[in-house]
Amino acid sequence: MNARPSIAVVRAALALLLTGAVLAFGFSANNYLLQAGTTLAMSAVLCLAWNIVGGFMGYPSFATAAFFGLGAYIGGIAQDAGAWLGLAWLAAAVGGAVFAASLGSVLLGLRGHYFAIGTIAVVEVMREVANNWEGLTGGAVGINIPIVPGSPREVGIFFYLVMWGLAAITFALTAFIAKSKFGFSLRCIRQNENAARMVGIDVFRAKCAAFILSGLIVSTAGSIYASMVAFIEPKDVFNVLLSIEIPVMVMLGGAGTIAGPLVGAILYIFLKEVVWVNFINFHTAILGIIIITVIYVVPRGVLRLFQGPAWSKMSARLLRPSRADRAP
Amino acid sequence: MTEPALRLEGLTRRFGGVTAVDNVSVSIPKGEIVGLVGPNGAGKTTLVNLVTGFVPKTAGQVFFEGTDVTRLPPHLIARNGIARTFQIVQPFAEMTVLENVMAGALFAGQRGTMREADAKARHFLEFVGLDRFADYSASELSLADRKRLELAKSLAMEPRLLFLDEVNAGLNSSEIDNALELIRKVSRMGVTIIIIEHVLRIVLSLVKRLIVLHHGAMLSDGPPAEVLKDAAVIKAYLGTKFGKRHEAEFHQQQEKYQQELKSDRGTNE
Amino acid sequence: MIAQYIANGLLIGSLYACLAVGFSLIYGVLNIINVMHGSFVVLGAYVTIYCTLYLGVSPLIAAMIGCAVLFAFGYLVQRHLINEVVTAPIFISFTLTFGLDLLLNNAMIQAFTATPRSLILNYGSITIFNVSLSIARLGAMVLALVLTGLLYWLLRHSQMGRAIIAVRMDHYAARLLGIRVEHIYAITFGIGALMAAAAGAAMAVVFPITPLLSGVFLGKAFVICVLGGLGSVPGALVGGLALGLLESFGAVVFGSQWSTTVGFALMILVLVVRPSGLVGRKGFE
Amino acid sequence: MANPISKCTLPLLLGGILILGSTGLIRAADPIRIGAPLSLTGSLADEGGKEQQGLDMCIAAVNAKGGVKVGADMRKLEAVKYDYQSETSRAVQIVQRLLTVDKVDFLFAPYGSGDTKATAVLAERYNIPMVATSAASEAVYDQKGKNLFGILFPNNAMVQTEVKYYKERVPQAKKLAVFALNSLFPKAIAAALRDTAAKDGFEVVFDGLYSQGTLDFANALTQIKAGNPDWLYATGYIQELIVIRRQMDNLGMTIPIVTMTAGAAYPEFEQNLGPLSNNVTTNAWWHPSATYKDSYIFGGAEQYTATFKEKYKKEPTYLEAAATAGCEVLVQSVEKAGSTDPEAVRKQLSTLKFETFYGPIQFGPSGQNAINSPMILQIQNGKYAVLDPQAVKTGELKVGVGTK
Repeated sequence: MNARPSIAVVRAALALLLTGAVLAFGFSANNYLLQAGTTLAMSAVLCLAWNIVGGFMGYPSFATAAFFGLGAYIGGIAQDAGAWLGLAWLAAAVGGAVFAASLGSVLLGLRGHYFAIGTIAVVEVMREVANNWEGLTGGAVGINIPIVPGSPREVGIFFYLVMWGLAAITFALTAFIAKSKFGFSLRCIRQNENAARMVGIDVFRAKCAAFILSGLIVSTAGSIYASMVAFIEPKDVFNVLLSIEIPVMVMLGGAGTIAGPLVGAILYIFLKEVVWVNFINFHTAILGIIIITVIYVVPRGVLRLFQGPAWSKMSARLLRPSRADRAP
Repeated sequence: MTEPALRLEGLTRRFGGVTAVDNVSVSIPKGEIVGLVGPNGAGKTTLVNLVTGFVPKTAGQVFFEGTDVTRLPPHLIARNGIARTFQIVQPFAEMTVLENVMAGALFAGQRGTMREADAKARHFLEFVGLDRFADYSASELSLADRKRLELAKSLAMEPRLLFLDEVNAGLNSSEIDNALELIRKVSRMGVTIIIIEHVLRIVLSLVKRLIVLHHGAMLSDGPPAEVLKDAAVIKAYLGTKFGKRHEAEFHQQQEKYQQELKSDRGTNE
Repeated sequence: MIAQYIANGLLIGSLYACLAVGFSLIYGVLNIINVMHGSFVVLGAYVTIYCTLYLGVSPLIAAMIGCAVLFAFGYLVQRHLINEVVTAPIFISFTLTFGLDLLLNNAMIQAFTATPRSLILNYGSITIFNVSLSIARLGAMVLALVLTGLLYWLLRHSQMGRAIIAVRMDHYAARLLGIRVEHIYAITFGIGALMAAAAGAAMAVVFPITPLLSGVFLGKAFVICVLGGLGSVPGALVGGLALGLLESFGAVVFGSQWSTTVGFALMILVLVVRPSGLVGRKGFE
Repeated sequence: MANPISKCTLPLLLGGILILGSTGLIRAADPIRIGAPLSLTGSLADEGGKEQQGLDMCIAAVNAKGGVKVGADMRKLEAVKYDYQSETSRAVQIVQRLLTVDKVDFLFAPYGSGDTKATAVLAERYNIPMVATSAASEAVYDQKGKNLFGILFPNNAMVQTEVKYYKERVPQAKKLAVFALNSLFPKAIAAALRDTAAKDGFEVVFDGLYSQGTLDFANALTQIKAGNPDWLYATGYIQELIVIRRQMDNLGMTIPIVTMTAGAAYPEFEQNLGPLSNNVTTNAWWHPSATYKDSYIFGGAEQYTATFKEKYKKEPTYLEAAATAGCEVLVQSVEKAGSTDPEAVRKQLSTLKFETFYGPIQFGPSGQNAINSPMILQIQNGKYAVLDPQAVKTGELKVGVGTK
């Protein structure tokens, strides 16, 4: 009877607590930690966005860096053209969505590894295009973007809050999707596309929708990043490593779940910071060890990516109305 | 006169050299239960795949209640009111039994909200007698129950035409009887049913009309009595030797069926 | 001029083929995308270089040593690390090998430093119909082609080869036939690593090697295998030569800075219009 | 699953991280601290390593003579190093950290023009002097910052000297081919050379770019060969330059003058090419055979080279030397200023003229070293010979690369 309300209460409490923590950290931390916090928020956004396609829908996408870089460049170029911050970010969002739509309609026909490889290739191509299309992107030299005025501290806090804002929105969106018909159809698609068609799901449209949503979010994050660092170059924003790290974070937390991406991002970023600060020569190796450990030690979290009773049980709880409003 | 539920005109499908379905034309009135039979590899399942849009047609047309659905993609055909069960059951293995049926209710038929779908799903779970398994994961069910789940999922789509592809394969006789009982109940709801089987005995107890496919072509179409007398059918399908015995069986089945119909009416009144 | 371009393309193309064939084999049989492949190539190259420099053996012997070492390495890695996830979704094995690659590559940077090293064989070059060909590259090309051919032949005609093919087609059935599937997996992975080492040896003659090249090599392997058809050995050969020629003419038509991009672009195209690759038979999924 | 392994990996891993995490926090109170983001892994690992060695040379030498004299007391010199994995975003993060967590007194720039440019923004925000020891492109110093100081003098000075030199020595050379890596520094210097040469009457027969990770240059070279230039100017990282030289040989190309920069100035270039490297010319901002005197540390270039060889068992290149010099000018400015206050030190940096083993250094208005003379080197039978400036020259230009 009262199972559902109590869950809701707990959730609300958690949300408040988290928000409080984020704000408290933001205003107390030194600038470096502030930046680490911003990076964390950004990773969280990317993870949540990836989770829509990679987790809910079960399509192993490595396109993150492609959308991130695209957003960074659209935003950066727009700002250099004199566009106001918000406008530049909006442009990036729209650009990301449009690109996702065209890319998705081509790649989403592919299954499994072919899709994965295709998305990686897209990142490579886009980096080289950015490297060589001097007229637009300034080529390999990269482009300077107007620095946001204000003291390092103010600027730091500003971007910290913006990123976490975006993270919050994305999280809410994910939670909503997980409960919605749309999310339901994505889960059906992940398990059996034919059966999904058979029950009347417009598989292609659902897949495109998910891909567009994800791409839109990622490229927005990219544009915010661009205005934050004030200098971008192809090898930096079109970095395949990003495309791979994000899914790893999600797996760490548990793909296909609502909170997994967030948890994963937090754990991963924390480990990474600690590692590269303390192991000048071996951090990549240790990063590798972390990844390997994730796969061996938390296979539940990992394997849940493609078949997960845990996830469906949980969502079952979310989706089922309380006994009260069941048909007698 | 009212349009037939399903009308096929010269439906044909070739895979390379092989002709899996060969120029099939047939018309099935609303509310009938029709048996689609034939030896393995006769093209029964391909025919279903063609109608439900899973396999593109080489030639021919499909009319559902008078409207041409030849070119529609599977999900639209499903939304139009044609449901099917798969010969090899295809549940959403990661989902609970309830969610599986909800999937049917959400995207076809009334296409209600999550909550409505939930209620409807529970209704059909009760209908097929799976309600107590609602929260189990679909992968935990026995084969018989998975077939029922498949049926419940299709029913949740509130179809007006239902293909049952080998719903009885791999079930023991008591399970089969339950299944047949279910099918009758469904039929009584006014759903046109086309039941695909290769075990004749099973369909005979249900249908008043048999369609026999052989090498993709229509071999015979009509009341079981005639069809089973048809020498060609007996030769192609049963082999002369068993002809007599099956005829005998068939008469028993018919009587049994008549009885049941009577008793049903009794209850209805 | 055109003749020279074609020659250039084929020379590099045959190296590419050798580079990709191991990658393709592993994918075909284990259904694993081995991210470590690039590092395998580099490691093979280093073993070859060091054996030539410090053991003073002939490059060919050194190459063989390299192959042997990498075979053993590959066998063990598969048997004890990757086998755990061989049945898991491709994405997981991919991530695991990625992790292992980070480890391996960092280890190599520590062991060999990032300073480029190479096998110096200045055999000069010959000129036929004013098309000049480097002897060293020709050698590398021959080595690459011979090994690829040999592998193909072995798969077709040796006991082990048949076993591998059996496992590739249906590992359940293979297991029923009494084939030790784990063993075959490990052997296959070993062979994949061996081919990588061979490619590495050939590369060492042509390019200065650093651990940082592994990413480049992996990228090439990807493109080639998709072009030729993932998992097919002859496909790798065709794909390699195709990419060689493609980059060769891409460099002329668009300028060298585009030559790598052309490859990736074509790869996407092939993925979309013909996922089974230029010569691949089995469709995707 | 391999749980026996993994079960212990994780605790061990975490344990290790925690321990080292804590040690990371321990640091001495007194010394002057220079923050150095280094590219020790990733595509710039080689260059990053060199920069680190140069920095260590300076610190060792300074501390050997008791440290830095700040007013009354002597303070030790210390570097806070992080690896930025050759990734710009990482570099920016690390500089941020150096400034706010480690609160370093001064900054070293990361390797190369691109990353220096990216991080200079921060040095400006926090108003801390940053010394760039590997960025030569003017583009880097155009950001109107007053905190960025570049040891390497501008590309233009370099290319002007080169064009002038070859024009005098090889008057018959008319056709020029330029082939550059598509990256900030190589592109900049190639463009500068092309324009200068064109002005001085060279005909540019080929002007091409190549992207990083290119494995095969045969075709670009075939095209270059077709234009048969008298002077090939190729620029990029050492690997690519080595391959280019090899494939020139494969294609049987012979060109009077072949200049390769910057990679060709490193001994590895010769080691990887053997005889093929013969007669390849290169330019350097400094070279061991230089004879500059240094009153502050080492005493002069010769001694510096000797000390370096002894420590690292190899010849220093201009990269290491520039790093050492960069650290040295900082220290000297601190002593002059008598404090580590950024303002005071910056004042000294921008006004003083430093006499170092690396050569004279004086920072111009843009913050980039304005004097010091470019060096033109040629590999002659496996040895680097200095052709110019005449003051320190150890050999004469040999024309003809690839001629047997």
